[in-house]
Amino acid sequence: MSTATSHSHAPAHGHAVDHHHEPGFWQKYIFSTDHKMIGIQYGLTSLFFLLFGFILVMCMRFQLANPEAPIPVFGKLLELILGDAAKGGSMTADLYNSFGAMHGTIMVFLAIVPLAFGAFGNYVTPLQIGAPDMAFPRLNMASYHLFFWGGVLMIASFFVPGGSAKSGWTSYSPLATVAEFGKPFNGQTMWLIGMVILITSSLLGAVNFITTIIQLRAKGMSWMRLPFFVWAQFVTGFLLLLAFPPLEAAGVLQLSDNLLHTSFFLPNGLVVSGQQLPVSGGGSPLLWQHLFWFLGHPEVYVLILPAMGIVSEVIANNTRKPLWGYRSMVYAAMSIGFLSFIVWAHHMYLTGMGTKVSTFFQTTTMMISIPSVMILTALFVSLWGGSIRFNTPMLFALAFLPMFGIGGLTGLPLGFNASDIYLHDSYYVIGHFHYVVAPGTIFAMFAGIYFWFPKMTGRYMNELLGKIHFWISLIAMNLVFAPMFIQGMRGMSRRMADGGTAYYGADDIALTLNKSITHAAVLLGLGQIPFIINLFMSIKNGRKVENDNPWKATTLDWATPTPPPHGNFAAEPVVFRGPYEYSAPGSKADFLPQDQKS
Amino acid sequence: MFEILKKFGMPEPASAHASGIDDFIGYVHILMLILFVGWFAYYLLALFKFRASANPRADYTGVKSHMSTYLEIGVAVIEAVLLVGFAIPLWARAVEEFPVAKGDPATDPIEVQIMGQQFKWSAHFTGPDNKWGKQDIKSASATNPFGLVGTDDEGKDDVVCALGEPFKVPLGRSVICRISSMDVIHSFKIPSMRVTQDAIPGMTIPAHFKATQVGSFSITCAQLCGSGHSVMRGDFEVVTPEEWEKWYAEKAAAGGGAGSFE
Amino acid sequence: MSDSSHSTPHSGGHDDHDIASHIKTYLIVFGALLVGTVITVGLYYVHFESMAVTIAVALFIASIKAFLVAGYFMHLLSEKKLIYSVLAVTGIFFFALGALTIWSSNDTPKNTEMKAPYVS
Amino acid sequence: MEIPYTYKPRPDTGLYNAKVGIWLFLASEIMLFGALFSSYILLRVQSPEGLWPIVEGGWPSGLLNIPIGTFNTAVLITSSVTVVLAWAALKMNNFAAFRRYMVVTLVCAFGFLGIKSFEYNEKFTHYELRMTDGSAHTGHLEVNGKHPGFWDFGAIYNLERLQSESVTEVKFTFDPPKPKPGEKQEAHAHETKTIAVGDIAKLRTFTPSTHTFFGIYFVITALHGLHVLGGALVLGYFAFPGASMWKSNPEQFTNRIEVAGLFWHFVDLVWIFLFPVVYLL
Ligand code: HEA
Ligand code: HEA
Ligand code: CUA
Ligand SMILES: [Cu+2]
Repeated sequence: MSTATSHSHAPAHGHAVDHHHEPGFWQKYIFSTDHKMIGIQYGLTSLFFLLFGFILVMCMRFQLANPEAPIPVFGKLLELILGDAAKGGSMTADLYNSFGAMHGTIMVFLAIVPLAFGAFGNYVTPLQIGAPDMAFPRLNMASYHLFFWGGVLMIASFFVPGGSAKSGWTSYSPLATVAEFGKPFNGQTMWLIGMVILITSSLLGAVNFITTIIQLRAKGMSWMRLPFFVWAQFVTGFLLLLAFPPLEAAGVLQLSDNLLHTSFFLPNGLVVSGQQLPVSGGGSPLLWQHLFWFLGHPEVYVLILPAMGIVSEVIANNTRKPLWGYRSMVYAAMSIGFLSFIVWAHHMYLTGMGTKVSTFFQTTTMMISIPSVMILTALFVSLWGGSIRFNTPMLFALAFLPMFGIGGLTGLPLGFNASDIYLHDSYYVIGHFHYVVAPGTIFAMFAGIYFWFPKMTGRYMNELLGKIHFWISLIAMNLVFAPMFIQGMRGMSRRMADGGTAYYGADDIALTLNKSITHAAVLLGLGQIPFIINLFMSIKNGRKVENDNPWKATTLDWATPTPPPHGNFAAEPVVFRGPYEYSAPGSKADFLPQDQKS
Repeated sequence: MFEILKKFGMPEPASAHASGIDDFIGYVHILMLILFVGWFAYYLLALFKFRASANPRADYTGVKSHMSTYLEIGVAVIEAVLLVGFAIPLWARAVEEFPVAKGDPATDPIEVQIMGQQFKWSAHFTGPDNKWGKQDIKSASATNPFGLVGTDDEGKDDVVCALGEPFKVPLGRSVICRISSMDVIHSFKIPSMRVTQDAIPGMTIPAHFKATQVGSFSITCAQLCGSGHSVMRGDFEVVTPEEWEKWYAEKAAAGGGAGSFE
Repeated sequence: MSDSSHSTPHSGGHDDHDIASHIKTYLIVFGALLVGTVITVGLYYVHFESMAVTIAVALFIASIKAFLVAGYFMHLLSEKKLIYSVLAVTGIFFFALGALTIWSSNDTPKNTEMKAPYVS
Repeated sequence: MEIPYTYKPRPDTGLYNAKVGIWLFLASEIMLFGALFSSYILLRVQSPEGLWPIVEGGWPSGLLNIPIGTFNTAVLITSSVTVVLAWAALKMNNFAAFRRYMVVTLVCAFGFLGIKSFEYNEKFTHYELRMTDGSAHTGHLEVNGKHPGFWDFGAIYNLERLQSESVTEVKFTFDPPKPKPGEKQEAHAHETKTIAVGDIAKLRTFTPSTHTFFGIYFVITALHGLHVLGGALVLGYFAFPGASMWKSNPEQFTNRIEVAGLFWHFVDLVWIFLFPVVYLL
């Protein structure tokens, strides 16, 4: 099992594989500098956060379907842990807002980004470019630990007096500052400190990834021979590198508004609860929004580009043909990366924006939809003429396409300012972005887990459980998020602790839908049980892989021993061709690995 | 067009500009629908036709036609048309074509200050003298959201519907809302009128609409503003001009304005 | 790739003579930076008629100083293309962030006021 | 396999890993300070015409200590040139010279921080004074013949404290009026007057919460100061304990100094903009 199909010779030099003495437990699992171990650490931690984010939102969903009613099962627990905020096991509006803010933050910054970039990026990127490790292994470890402790801090914030941050994941000022004015150490403060730590972690990660991709590509691995996944990570790295610092700056400014009572985001004439706020004033609430969305928009592409990368790998492999329009995909990914920095104010159309500026931002927003269409089109067209294998990773990858399509298409009416007047901050927005991040990105993550699991462990995951997981997830996801478009169209606003009862009165379609969505969300949660069982059972009991390249793939990640040892490759790989030479005319096997001479 | 969307549940439009926005939302959704149905049909066909059992060896080159390029160009062109032909003019109408007074009291726009505060909406009209009463931050409080100074004469006839008290606007006359906030960011949204404008402290931003239906309508707050965000609902009524004049005069005479804050 | 023989530090195309001439440049640049600082401060005490001119001159001198530091101390004048590309992209986004933010805060709907109605 | 190009340049890019890494990091730093500068500009252009404190919302000017700021600029520039000279010394195989230059750099770095802390202290003891008649001044306060000393918060007063300690009279030394653009600075006129506490409407020192100008001044300079401190610690490590690498791998060591130097120059670069923007404009 530990011999590569293409490198059956034993390592010749002392440098290779295992001339290190066996590291101890701490070195191996906690303070590892091996990109694969760090990738797995990232993966498990972020899956845990994904589950945590889901539990938070399940409490919220229950509240939406049954305003004021005590939450079954979790309610008692919440009351035990949080005390009065969950009196009698039902949520106060404040607690709902806390959970909402933390659900958004945890899902985005602690679950999906670390899963997509930290876990898959770490595990797969060096393998795919033929590198022995990341360029800066110790930095890599530091960035994981910062992520971990940042996350712990975020979760700890539930326990400070007043509860965790409750001003949305966007933390708009002045609300974020005045919500707990005068209490120096509140949830918002913890949130900000946590964010600064998480941002620092992402920055270190980004520096490391970009350097690795630039410097450590194996011999012959020219830019246009990089798998699309690597390109996606590369662009993502730049998004993290250049978009996060402004939020870090904004975070420091808001932190000082909260702790030192400066007024960066507080204008003159604030009267809170009838009292003039004792601050100097002179700040600008919109400045926070600009700095936040300058990060926020690139951030959403951080969520989607690695997903597109994974999906591309899986689709190329399971259609047994090259990705159609690989070059155009690469250029599209770069244009997305570039344009994503100049569309941010489409989240701010209704903050008092003139025609000129809003025209600028909606034009760039429409422009950025074109490269997304290009990538999706290329993936769709890639299906034509393939020999499609419907295994679990492929099912998830295939489902990604229309799901992202729905999410992306519903971005268009939000991107035009005229229609955004009506749709802004309604459930239509919630529907839009969950389609891209939940059945979109999460499905891509599942595809990736099922796809690379055999490389990580030497065993397959169970197909039957995988398919059950897939079909339940697909159906439930759509039942959860599709009705939100209708709610949005009916004018239901987001972040409503009572699910809109105060607005609609009691009986309205929009409110009925709240119930069915909640049921579907329960189903969605139950559908993950086969996955969790599958994940842990297959490590020991899964079907063993026949060789190092079980999917008959072409990229270098499959040219390593299974699982790859410290240092990855038995011998320095040399690359002879592009990444997706499947079913090339004239060759007998239907795949030609990148490192095989011919 | 709008018929389809009504099925989706958009409330009936009740302002002059609403149908423009609705039509536009309709056009965008038609584009989306065409793309979705087209691609989805193709997708199912491709999955069926090229399943491994039916097509054991893949075709290395795949699609050779330039169809998809034309399609992408098509999408870009349609987006450009929607942008230049509809979205920008609709927006420009909203923020640049400001209704102005022509000196005819029957058709001149009426102005109203809207103030958001945790968690109530308040409205403030000039009253028959068409002059705002004196306002000062020193007078601003939880119950006097506009900071009206009670001793000011021009403010005596001001009409104030504070803290969620329903107000009235006349049918068929432009209403200019000058929207601001005392504490945090709220968003002044009247779904039926297709009006949304964030209420931002430290700024006063106008939004305007002309009601085309009588009836009562509600305002929601569309921006998270704290624990009472979901109950920050406001109500107002659109009434015939005659009825409105009557209400306005009565309110002004009753001294519901600045006088009560002495 | 894994060649680990220790070569002498000056193998990157520099020899002692090269470095000696660099050192001269560094000292000249150092002098220029100090002079630039003195000029900036001096101009402040002179005071120009308009604030705009004062700002323009101060930023102009700062830019020259920045160019000297980046160009000579940081060797940016003889840096590799890759670094230039990274910095060019960063420069564009840096500019976009500042310019678009300030532009946005100036382009507001007609009759918008930058104050609450009760603030005079 | 070992990680390639840890100190040898990769042929096609011409760069070793750490150099790529540090430039990427500096790119992110540009965005960090860029966001802060943008915030500064936005807050400033949004503030109403007129000078603080006379116009309450206006922007202050001339309240920072320019001579000291100028001197500090020179200190930082000096440290920048000594770092590059230290690197050049290594290139010429002169380790002793390297050490010397590094020591000068460190002295400058901590000198800079010391001077900065002196300036901070100066602000924390500098007062904004508003009288009940509406006039507004800045200057220094003397209570019962006492001035606050260095980092001596116990002697800092605000109106509430004066009242609670039933002080009735204080001495206030007024700052000379600031000349308008185009006017000559008047001969220094530090006028000291005794004022009754009863006539004071507001009294407090220059802290971040006094005005957004001070807010942004303290935040940016503190963040910059943290960068100086961090850079100094790294340089200090390389100058002493880390210098043992010079024996084992001189090329990598030289590269490390180059990389640390790049960071140090960047910190200098930020200051080059920061100084005129906050002190002079
Ligand atoms: C991964 C995340 C992600 C992605 C990829 C996108 C992609 C896009 N987003 Fe979205 N967006 C979010 C995450 C994302 N968004 C989040 C989280 C928010 C809310 C934040 C908050 O307020 O809390 C948001 C909010 C948001 C708004 C603000 C709404 C408001 O608050 O009023 C806008 C407005 O312009 C917008 C627009 C767009 C556009 C035009 C795209 C485009 O890039 C989309 C381009 C894609 C396409 C056009 C699809 C092309 C596909 C086909 C043509 C094939 C179709 C085929 C089939 C369906 C089979 N988004
Ligand atoms: C990446 C981002 C992301 C993701 C993935 C999700 C996923 C989900 N989100 Fe959320 N959401 C946001 C980002 C995200 N969300 C943001 C930014 C907001 C706005 C917040 C704000 O208003 O400020 C929001 C708001 C939001 C709301 C609106 C709240 C409101 O406005 O009042 C709702 C309501 O239903 C919701 C629901 C859901 C649901 C049902 C899922 C589901 O799809 C979740 C699916 C996940 C699972 C089913 C868990 C699977 C678990 C495993 C696989 C674990 C395996 C574990 C181990 C091996 C240990 N989300
Ligand atoms: Cu007011 Cu939400
Ligand atoms: Cu966006």
